[in-house]
Amino acid sequence: MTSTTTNIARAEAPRRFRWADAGPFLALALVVLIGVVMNSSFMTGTNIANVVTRSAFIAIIAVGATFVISSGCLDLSVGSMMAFVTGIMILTMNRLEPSLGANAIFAGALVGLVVGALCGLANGLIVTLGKIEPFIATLGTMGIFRALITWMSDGGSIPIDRALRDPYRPVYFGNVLGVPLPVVITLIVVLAGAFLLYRTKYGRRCMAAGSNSEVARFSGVSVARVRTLAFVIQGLCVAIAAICYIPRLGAATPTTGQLWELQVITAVVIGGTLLRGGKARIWGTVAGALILEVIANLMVLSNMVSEYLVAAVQGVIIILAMLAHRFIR
Amino acid sequence: MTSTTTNIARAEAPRRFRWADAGPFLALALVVLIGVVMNSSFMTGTNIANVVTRSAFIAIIAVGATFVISSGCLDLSVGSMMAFVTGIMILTMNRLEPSLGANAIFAGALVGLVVGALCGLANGLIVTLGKIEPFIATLGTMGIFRALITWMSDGGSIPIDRALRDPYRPVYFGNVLGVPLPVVITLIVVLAGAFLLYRTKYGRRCMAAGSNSEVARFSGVSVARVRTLAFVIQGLCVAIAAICYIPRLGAATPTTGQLWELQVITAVVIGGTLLRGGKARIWGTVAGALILEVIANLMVLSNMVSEYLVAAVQGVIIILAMLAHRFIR
Amino acid sequence: AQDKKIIAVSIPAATHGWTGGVVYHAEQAEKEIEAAFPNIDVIVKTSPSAEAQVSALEDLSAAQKLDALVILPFTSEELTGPVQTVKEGGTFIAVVDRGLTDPAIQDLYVAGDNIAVGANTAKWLAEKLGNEGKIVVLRGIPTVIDDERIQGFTDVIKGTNIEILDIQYANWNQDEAFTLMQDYLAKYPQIDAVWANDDDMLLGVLEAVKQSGRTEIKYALGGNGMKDVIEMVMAGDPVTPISTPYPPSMIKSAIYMTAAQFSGQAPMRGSFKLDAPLITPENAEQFYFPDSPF
Amino acid sequence: MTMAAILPSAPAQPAAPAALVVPALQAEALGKTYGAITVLSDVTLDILPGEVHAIIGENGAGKSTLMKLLSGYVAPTEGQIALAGQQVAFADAVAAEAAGVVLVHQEILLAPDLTVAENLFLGRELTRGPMVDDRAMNRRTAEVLASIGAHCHPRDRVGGLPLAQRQLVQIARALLEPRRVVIFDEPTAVLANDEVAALLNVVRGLRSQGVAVLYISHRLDEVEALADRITVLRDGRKIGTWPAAGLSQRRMAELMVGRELDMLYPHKRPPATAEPLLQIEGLSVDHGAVEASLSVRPGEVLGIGGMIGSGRTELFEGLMGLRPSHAARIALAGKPVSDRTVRGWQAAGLVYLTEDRKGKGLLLDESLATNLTLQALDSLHPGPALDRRGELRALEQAVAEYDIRVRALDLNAGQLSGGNQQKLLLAKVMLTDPSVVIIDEPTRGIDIGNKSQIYDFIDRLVRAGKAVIVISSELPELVGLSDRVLVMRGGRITAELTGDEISEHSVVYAATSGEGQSAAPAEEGGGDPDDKHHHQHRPG
Ligand SMILES: Nc1ncnc2c1ncn2[C@@H]1O[C@H](COP(=O)(O)OP(=O)(O)OP(=O)(O)O)[C@@H](O)[C@H]1O
Ligand SMILES: Nc1ncnc2c1ncn2[C@@H]1O[C@H](COP(=O)(O)OP(=O)(O)OP(=O)(O)O)[C@@H](O)[C@H]1O
Ligand SMILES: [Mg+2]
Ligand SMILES: [Mg+2]
Repeated sequence: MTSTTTNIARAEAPRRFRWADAGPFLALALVVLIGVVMNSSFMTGTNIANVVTRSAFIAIIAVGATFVISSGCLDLSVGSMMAFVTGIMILTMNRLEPSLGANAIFAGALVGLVVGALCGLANGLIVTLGKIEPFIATLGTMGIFRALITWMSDGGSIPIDRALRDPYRPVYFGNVLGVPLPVVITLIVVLAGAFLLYRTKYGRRCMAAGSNSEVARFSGVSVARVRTLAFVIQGLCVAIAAICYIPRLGAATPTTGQLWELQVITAVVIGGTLLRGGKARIWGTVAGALILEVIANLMVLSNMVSEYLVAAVQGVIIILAMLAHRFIR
Repeated sequence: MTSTTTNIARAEAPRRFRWADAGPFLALALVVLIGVVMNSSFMTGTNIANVVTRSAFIAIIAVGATFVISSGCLDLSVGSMMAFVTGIMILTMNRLEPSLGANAIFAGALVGLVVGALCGLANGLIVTLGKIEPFIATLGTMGIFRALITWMSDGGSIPIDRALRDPYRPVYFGNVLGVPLPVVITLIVVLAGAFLLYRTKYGRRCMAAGSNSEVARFSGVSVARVRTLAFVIQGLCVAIAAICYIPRLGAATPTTGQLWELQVITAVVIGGTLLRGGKARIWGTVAGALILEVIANLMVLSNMVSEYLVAAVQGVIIILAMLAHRFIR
Repeated sequence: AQDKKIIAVSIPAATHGWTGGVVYHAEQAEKEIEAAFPNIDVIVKTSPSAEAQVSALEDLSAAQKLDALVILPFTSEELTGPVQTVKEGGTFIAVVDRGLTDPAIQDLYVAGDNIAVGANTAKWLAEKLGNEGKIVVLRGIPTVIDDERIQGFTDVIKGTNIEILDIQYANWNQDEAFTLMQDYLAKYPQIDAVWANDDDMLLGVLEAVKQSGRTEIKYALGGNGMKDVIEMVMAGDPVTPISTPYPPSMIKSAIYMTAAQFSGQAPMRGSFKLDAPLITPENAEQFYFPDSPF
Repeated sequence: MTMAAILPSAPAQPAAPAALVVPALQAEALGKTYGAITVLSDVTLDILPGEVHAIIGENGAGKSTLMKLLSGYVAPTEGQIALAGQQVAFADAVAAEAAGVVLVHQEILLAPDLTVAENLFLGRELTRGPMVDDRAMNRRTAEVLASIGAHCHPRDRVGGLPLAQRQLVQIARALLEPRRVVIFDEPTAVLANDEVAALLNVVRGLRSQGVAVLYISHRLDEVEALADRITVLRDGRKIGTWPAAGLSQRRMAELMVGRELDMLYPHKRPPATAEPLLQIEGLSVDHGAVEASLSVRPGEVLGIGGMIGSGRTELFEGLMGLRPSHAARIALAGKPVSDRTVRGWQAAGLVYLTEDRKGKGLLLDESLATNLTLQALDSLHPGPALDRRGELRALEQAVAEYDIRVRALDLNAGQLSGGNQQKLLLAKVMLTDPSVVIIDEPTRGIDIGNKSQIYDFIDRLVRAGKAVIVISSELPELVGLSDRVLVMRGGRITAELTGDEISEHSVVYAATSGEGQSAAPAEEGGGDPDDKHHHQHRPG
């Protein structure tokens, strides 16, 4: 056993830089570069602030999705869940406003977090206890949440009480030392997510469950529990996104959050997380959310594309960005 | 080398019946039973004919999706592709009608098949040569096809020439010995699909690619080629569905085929095909398509549900049906 | 280019027939106005959701100073705040179709009247049916427009003996309307009339009725004044003798009215309500735009 | 072999030693059936603390099944298990591990996306506060890896490791914590000499700490060198338990197979003189081989030797176009080869059999016939349609020819025993009727009785004018089979041995010299390394 010392030395060797891991950031740099070249308004402070602030919703939800996906599942219900949680929060705040005043916002936010967690729990239990393919299970709950918000709003909309608008406004429009508040919240969520995923037992087990659930089970990891918790985290992230969202639009409608699930999954996958599970890239996810938002922004800023073709150009750019970071290695 | 004789005797033994394989059909029987109990109009000839005929589109497209999914990929673009192919076909038929008369329908159908195959080929090449996660690649082309149909129709609709309406009508509304023509076409597609998947070398390779792409590669299966071909088959199925679809309403619009991709994937998965590839159940897929259509039909026929909550009840029933056939084993 | 006046136009993306018409008319207006007035730049932007529309407003006003904004809001509540923010930058605000919750923001308001669309149809129908009968209704995507039309319709019907057998969503989609109507026909042996709150859906309904061969259905009505349906009205179709205009061209009118002030005329302000008179064989000609996609 | 000395002479009765020592683990009339198939019945067994108890038997005899029962992976359908005299019923493998019983699987069971250290500590992560303590886990992992002679890095991703390294990781995982009973199921099947020697030392270390070791291997030399007692299984039943002392390898083989065994390795053929069939010049493979050149003639067995990580597998995977590679010149039967894909090679008459049957060789969830015919679909079915009867016939033929022990033909490949999977894999590749065969670890996990059949088979191929390249980590096999041996080190071919130069010693020397590693451990592995005849012909 002479080689022990050398091996121990190797254990401390620094992590190698991998081009593949840098992919999403390179792709982001690429679309930003395109933006700078294409349009002079792109690089203005206000525009950048707007884009980054807006990407908060998708980024926050996508952090949760990174957990769900890396644990080997998928959640299609996030967009509808977002609408449902938003609806519940607004109703709660409106109800409590007369007695609590502006504090109703806190109460409502708390209720939102609880409801989000419960929605996630429901998804998780259906998938794990019910042993139903996550795609189908969450497609089902997607319909359920969407129907609930439609029913709650009678097909119309649920606006927040006027009295709460002003005190609530800063949560989206305010800033801390010049950094927009939603960006601060996103950063906190991402840091917490990164910590949980990379630095805790839970994160480790989440990846193991996604990488090979059999092995995880044989190693004493309760795959069902890990996955259920991932869905709960997803629910909490949706609720946090909803808290930031309400002051921006001030209402919940049956179309709130529609198709966000696709954007969220796209952000996660562009970010380098494997859709089949086992590998998670939280920071990549954030880059993915930014890429999507920058592309949408460029579509508005530039005048080259017929309005009918915007979706096509967006599709092409996403594919090109993926190709670019595939062949950059 | 002595122990062989006993083994050979067993080789002819019939395959054992597996409850799990019967799941989708039991689930279908269950929803039909619910239908019969709940509503007297359900079992009328017209209603059954309507439902079965309607399910043709999803069933035909889902046969293609069974190939794509069992080869280890996913295609989100089918709904948009359907709209795009429909648009191209109608434009072609209208253009050719003055010179070819009713024969323009055949020419248009042929063009549709070619365009469908090419769309599938594009998807396949982006996924295999571009090495892009199918989810992202086909989400991109979904946007592209949808934008193209919107652009082709200026956001309105592309109606078929009046002169072609009547000769084309029987393709959806006609019947052969009392069996609606779309049902006949579906049966042909399903039989061809089942043959291709279960009885040919290609089908074998398709499953191998989905089951373990490394093993397939080491066995001389060109995984890229197999998957590309699966996407082409998907494109052809979309075109066939489009051929049946046009006479139904006589127009392509930007909403044609919207969200069909989700229905298609749901049908495939309910049918027992594994979303991660390697196991395909063509007949199950058909049962899945029927289940979805019957549930939608029951939602309208029954009076118990608020219109706002229809989607919720649908979601619940899908989840319950999956649970039922999960625990029936 | 610096001294050009900028008019931003923010409208929903072309996701179904009527919004497709809106995009078409907006782009027409852009071409015509830019050709006629070299000092005006019209920027048309579509958005697929309320969220995206708010983003588009942010992007447009961050990129340049907007002299005017013509907006067809997705919903009133959600867009009120963001439009107010734009106005605070000194932009002339023209709102089309759905008014903002704070009307003070609107310099110009070209109003559609969705309630009237429903109500006028209902009145006509009630009269024709002699206040009796059984009808079914198809509604669109759960949004404010849909809600208002249904509300206008049902409020009138409540005052009659007409029974609404069923109301379900068909998402302003021809295809879903076809399916839904097939199921209505299977469910109800006697249907006197059908109302689809949009002409796109009406086409699907008619196809289903035709297939069923049922003859007791006296009227199948839509709304919005889609050109195919107006052709039917002009031809004196017995089942669809009327429609209600809800012309997507209202966006064009609003853009023109807004542009006027930059071509030397005084700014137009105030509220212009588009009525929803019935389109009948007699007046159909004036609602017919053969070149429009809608 | 002190423990063996105390034991009564053969065959040992399970109850007998209990008077002296309480067995660490006892099996009482254990049995297991899958549906109508009985794979194990009435096995009674005991393992004492501080003994190495070897289990031997033919492929499909039920060894792995018995181990899975003992370690909680599979529940028995009859019988009981006692741990240190106490009856237990393990709820699952985790419960068994908690009780100190751990199994090193025959097939690799690791999470491919996680690192080596993450795999080792999965489910029992070390923490500091709420955080996982990667530093400590990596340090501890490096120690355990070093102790078993593994050269991978704690932070390597397991999925990217060669098979042998993965096997070592799996062993390391079992040894991470003190155990009461450690069960090894063919741990050395993919290991080369050096690693085998290191592992045997580890096992001896465990024994001296009083751990009870159950050890399955088809390498009878290992069993002879290591075991205190030996239990033989045949057809799911226990034949008996004997003290290892006094049981020769030959006798072990006879007990396993139930008949007399003769010559193991075929007589060598006269030297091949024909023009080379396959010629490779300057083939380099990313992360693998550097500028390798070799050729093989018809009628020749070319052996490829080397240590783990010397790049043998990479070289040939690169040749097949399965890894990025480039070559100056490659010719088959004198003609340059342009289509370097598995398919193209196959059409030209060359096939490669992978060492990783689970990951790259077989579709475990598919039927035997599907697996058998996957590679030869084109030759088996001239048209596009499948001839199912033909497939079934091919399966029956393969089952007979390669002696695949199956109790039903409608099983999935994953339900075969490890050795029978290997035979199925061999049959699958041979179904394409190749003229050049490259076999990576041909007898991985195959029992002694079948080994000679496979050697005969290779001999027949070669005598029929075909060429065979054998990559093997089992030195006796390499020496016994090859007409010529190339030895690789660090991705380069460093030596060519022919005729009498071929010996275990010379291969080991060529594989290690200049790296400062001693060739000595080889002696511990297989008895007398220089005595070729000992291995070519069983004495008797
Ligand atoms: N799930 C299963 N269903 C049916 N039969 C099975 C299953 N698992 C194992 N078997 C059968 O049990 C028998 C014993 O298998 P086992 O793996 O224990 O053999 P083994 O002694 O370890 O052989 P080897 O030396 O080849 O590894 C084999 O015939 C195998 O086909
Ligand atoms: N994907 C990879 N990326 C980087 N290095 C690799 C990769 N795969 C293998 N290697 C390295 O290539 C070298 C050759 O490994 P390999 O184990 O295949 O050689 P071998 O002689 O066939 O040994 P074995 O006895 O395991 O068959 C090793 O150093 C290994 O770590
Ligand atoms: Mg075994
Ligand atoms: Mg190797």
